[in-house]
Amino acid sequence: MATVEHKHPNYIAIWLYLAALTGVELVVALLHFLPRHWLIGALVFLAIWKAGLVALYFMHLKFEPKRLVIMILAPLPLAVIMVLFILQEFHR
Amino acid sequence: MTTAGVAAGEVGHAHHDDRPFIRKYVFSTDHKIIGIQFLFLSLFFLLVGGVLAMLIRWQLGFPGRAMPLPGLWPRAMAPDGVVLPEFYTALVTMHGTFMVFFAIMPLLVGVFANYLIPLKIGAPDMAFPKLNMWSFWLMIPAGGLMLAGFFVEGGTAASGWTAYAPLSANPEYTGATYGQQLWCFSIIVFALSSLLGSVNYITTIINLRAPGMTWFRLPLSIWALFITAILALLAVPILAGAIIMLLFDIILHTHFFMPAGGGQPLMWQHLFWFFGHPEVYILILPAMGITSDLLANGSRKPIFGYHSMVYAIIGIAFLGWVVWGHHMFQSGMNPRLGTTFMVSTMFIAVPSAIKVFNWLGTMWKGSITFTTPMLNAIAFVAMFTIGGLSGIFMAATPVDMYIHDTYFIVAHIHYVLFGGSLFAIFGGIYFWFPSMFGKMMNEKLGKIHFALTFITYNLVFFPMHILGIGGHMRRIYDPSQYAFLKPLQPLNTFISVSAFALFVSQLPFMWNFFHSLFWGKKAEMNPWHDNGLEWTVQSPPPHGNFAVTPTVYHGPYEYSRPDMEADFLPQNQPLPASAHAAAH
Amino acid sequence: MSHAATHPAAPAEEGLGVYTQKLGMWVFLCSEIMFFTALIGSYIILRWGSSESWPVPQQTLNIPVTAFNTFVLICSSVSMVKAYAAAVHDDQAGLKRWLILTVLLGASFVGVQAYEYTHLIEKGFTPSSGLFGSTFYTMTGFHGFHVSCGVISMAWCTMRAFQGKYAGGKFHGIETIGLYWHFVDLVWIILFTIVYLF
Amino acid sequence: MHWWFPTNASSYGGEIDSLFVLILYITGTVFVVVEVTLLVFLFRYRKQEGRKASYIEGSTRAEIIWTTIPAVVCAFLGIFSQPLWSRIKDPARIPADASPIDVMAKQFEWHFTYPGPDGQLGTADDFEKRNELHVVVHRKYQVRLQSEDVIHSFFIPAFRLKQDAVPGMQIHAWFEPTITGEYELGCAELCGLGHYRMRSRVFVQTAEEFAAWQAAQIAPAAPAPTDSTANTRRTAR
Ligand code: HEA
Ligand code: HEA
Ligand code: CUA
Ligand SMILES: [Cu+2]
Repeated sequence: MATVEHKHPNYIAIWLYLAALTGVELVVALLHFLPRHWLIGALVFLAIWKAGLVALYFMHLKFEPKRLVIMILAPLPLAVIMVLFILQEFHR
Repeated sequence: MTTAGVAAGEVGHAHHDDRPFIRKYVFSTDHKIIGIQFLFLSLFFLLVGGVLAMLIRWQLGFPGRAMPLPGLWPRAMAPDGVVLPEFYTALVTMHGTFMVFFAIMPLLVGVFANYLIPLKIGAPDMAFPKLNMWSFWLMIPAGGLMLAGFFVEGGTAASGWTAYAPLSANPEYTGATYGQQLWCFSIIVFALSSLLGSVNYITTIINLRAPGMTWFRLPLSIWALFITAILALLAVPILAGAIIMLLFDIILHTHFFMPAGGGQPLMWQHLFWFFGHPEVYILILPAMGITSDLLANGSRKPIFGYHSMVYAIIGIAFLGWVVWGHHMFQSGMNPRLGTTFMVSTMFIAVPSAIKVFNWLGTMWKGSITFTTPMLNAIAFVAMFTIGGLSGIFMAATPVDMYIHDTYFIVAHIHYVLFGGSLFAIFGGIYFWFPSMFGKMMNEKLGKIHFALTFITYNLVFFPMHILGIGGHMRRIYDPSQYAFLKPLQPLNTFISVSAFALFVSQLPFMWNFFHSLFWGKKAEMNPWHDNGLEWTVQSPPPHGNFAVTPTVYHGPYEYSRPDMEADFLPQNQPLPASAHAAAH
Repeated sequence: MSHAATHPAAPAEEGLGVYTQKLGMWVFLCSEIMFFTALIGSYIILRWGSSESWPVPQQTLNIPVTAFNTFVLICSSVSMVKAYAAAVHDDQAGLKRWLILTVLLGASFVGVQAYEYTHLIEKGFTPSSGLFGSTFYTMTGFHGFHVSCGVISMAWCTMRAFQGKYAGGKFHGIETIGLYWHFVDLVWIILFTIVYLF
Repeated sequence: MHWWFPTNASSYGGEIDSLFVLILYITGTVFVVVEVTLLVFLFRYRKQEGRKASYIEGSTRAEIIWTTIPAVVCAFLGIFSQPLWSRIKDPARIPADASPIDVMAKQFEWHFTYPGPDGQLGTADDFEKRNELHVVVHRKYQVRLQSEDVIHSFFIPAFRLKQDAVPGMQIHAWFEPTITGEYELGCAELCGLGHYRMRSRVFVQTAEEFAAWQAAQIAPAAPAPTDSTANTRRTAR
């Protein structure tokens, strides 16, 4: 059970980090200065960034054994396969 | 570390159990009791599904003829015993639903996973015994809700077990006023139960294996159940999500699947089959695992190519995620997508081939004893092959264009699900009954049951291929409506008669089951001379399973070692000193 | 406590090297990922797969309020992880303080969402009003449901904390429930972006 | 195998049948191999006194063989089936000279909209017919499938053609009848309690017969109502 020996990252810093990113998102989304698809791309990127921070530090995946991380990421390809297949199917 | 998280003291101390009856047998957290509870419940549902099948066969064999004891049947469904069309579609729907979700899946994943996993990996119990208890007790409301359909206005859901929207999304289309809602609620509860189960199985197998029980010393039944649990874990929530949307379409008038509001009917099919095909492998993989164990045991020989058997299971499970479209070739799905799915589907034959041929290899040069479990396992190999091969016809898109939604499919379904899963289940029940109840089941009755079932089963389902090739559609209430089907009607009648015979053939099993439960002859230690850890303790095993946590020294298939007198070597006994190369 | 200890002879079998509750929670979360895939995936498919024009979310939805709510949820994640840190270091006072804060933040998130819903429905934006309504309420609704479950179990944990159940560095319970809580937060991050901002 | 199939009356039906038969030969061989081996083993290696099972854990060579053979066979089947499939179902490859017929499926009947003499749909001389599909032999047709309520499936066994009709979509399928006569069109997708009787008759006629019939339809004399009106029990909106 040697999974807690890791020192705790500075959670408050990450909190500010997340808050800042949310701010950026709002700016990007509300003052439409980007073309549509760029906008979407940027927002998705930011969302993944934020999600990554939560997963890595708050859920401290950064400090978990590799095998666990792999197990957790396993469903994602399936999710992507499903959505992409169905999407391109209706997108005609 | 193996048993991280198991409270100290709990480990490997089979203490005699002094809990009150209610906690011991009713709200029990003991995986063995839960498994047995699942056994009774799902056998009951299997019976329900079987009875429904008999009604289906009556209508198809003798369209419009009044059923026996006309008084018995509710007027709304079968006035004076004559089945109404709306009742027929309800019958088909409920038959499929009960068999898939409430009979076969609980039998495999509920019964054997619960009973075998901790015993076979040398753990005192599941990782989360309480959740485990819940996963059983949720099945009761689930089944109850489903059965309730028969008693509400408008009857049960009637849109097939696949519940294709928009037919299912608006009660007016089927006339089942509340049935479809009940179906949805029931399956959602079922999904919860399945989720709790899967979490337990996966966690238990990963973390609670006894020392020495390395991944490649796991019995194939456990491997299969592990992969199955992963499939269920990831597939069932998709179904739950889809059904929730369907439910909202019905009661909140959302538009997910309703073209009127811009919804996509085909999206239901995609979501359903994205769950549905992994589901059918959920229904076969554990059966394959059980078969592997029984075959090795029955031919007193190591399983042929253990490692590739494991990889085959994983391969099937993985490919199972990318073939769902083969149910939708004719659905209006993009034909180019169809081609992709055809190819991926074809390739599932490859890992399946490995399994079939390795089973043959296992029997090759064996010393085969024809016990009832072994007979059923052999039947699995023979029948699954037929069912699998018929799958190849449908995988070929142009052929599927003709046989899609015909009885060819129905034949396929039953060859894989009955000829496959159910035979393996029968075998498993005969095999582990002694461990579960400490009594042997009657061998003679068992053989009679097997022989009758095997014959009548083939008489029922093989001719369905011919019906299918004749163009006989599925889910039709009265084939005689079509001129081109009239010549096939005698075949339908023949199938129905055989089906009744098939049902009767189950009576020896029921009798055998209940009689042996009370008056069966006492099972001695390890009656099948098996290597599994479950046979190293007395039957039924005590609460906590193992007096001392077993240590595992080798794989589960050490049969007929040349360097040994006995033809078997339980996993908790070291290899003979002479053995230089340690088995996996 | 492990078998290996009781049987030094035997090769101890490595699990994932994670204690059982945590592993179980992660396995459960994998399932949750697929559940939300079904809901979010359908939204993506219906929105970008169908040719029909999609209403601009910002005209129907109240972005500022939701942005605030997003912030609340992020805060609750921080307080949660603080509670976990406190539990690890056996700082009981801190544990209780942070847990209570988490519960309050979570509850207020649900509260704000309820407020949002009532206003939207008053404006006539309901689940039956078009695909947007259908998908919006299903996704956010089920996320809200998850938050509520989280709040309830968190309250329960707080109670146990006051009973000193997590004293002496017994942090497993807190860490496990925390994983769930962060996951719900993570889902919201995705939802907020693709439902409100696109 | 013809006694199994209904007589084939379409241009591509024959190819589908022979593909079926090809697969039947392949799988049939596999079937025989597997089952015979099984039976032989069961007899040959049944428990006998004094004979101990031999301790064999596997054979990589054997496994490679019976992995690659099925792989090759299946790859072949996939590649072999693909052209026929796309020729029949690929929307881009529907014959240009196919004459259009609109098909509207609803619980539980088929509505056909035929072009008038001008051969164009959507013009004044179009006419409707319920549960009766009339086509000219050796002429290609493009059916444009739509559904009013739930999913139905346009299935003409004699043509080996099956295609679902999905509400909210217009799906095109084509066929070329090759033998005159009367056939049946069935609904192959469960669509409610009347699914089993959602049946239409299909008349494959010579050009003359068709012309005569067409004239009769356009003529003011209203077409006689067809039989299956009688047993339309419940029709959901
Ligand atoms: C236990 C359940 C189970 C299993 C294991 C399978 C296995 C397979 N199924 Fe089946 N299937 C169902 C249950 C199952 N199916 C159900 C319930 C339906 C109907 C759903 C509904 O509509 O109600 C269905 C429907 C279904 C369809 C849709 C038909 C239609 O609606 O038009 C298709 C199409 O491709 C298909 C294909 C296959 C294939 C290729 C396999 C393969 O996995 C089979 C692989 C096995 C073998 C091929 C045999 C062993 C291999 C060898 C001996 C090697 C040599 C072989 C060759 C060289 C070919 N199945
Ligand atoms: C595992 C699944 C399973 C099983 C075992 C069966 C078993 C049977 N099925 Fe099933 N069937 C399906 C799954 C199954 N079916 C599915 C998924 C469909 C598609 C549904 C749809 O289209 O939506 C279907 C559809 C289907 C149809 C097509 C209906 C139609 O399309 O119009 C028919 C028609 O003959 C049929 C017949 C039968 C028969 C005669 C049996 C017989 O084998 C039944 C024999 C009786 C038993 C096996 C029960 C005996 C009881 C016991 C052994 C328990 C003993 C009890 C105790 C000890 C307490 N089934
Ligand atoms: Cu229309 Cu079945
Ligand atoms: Cu499938």
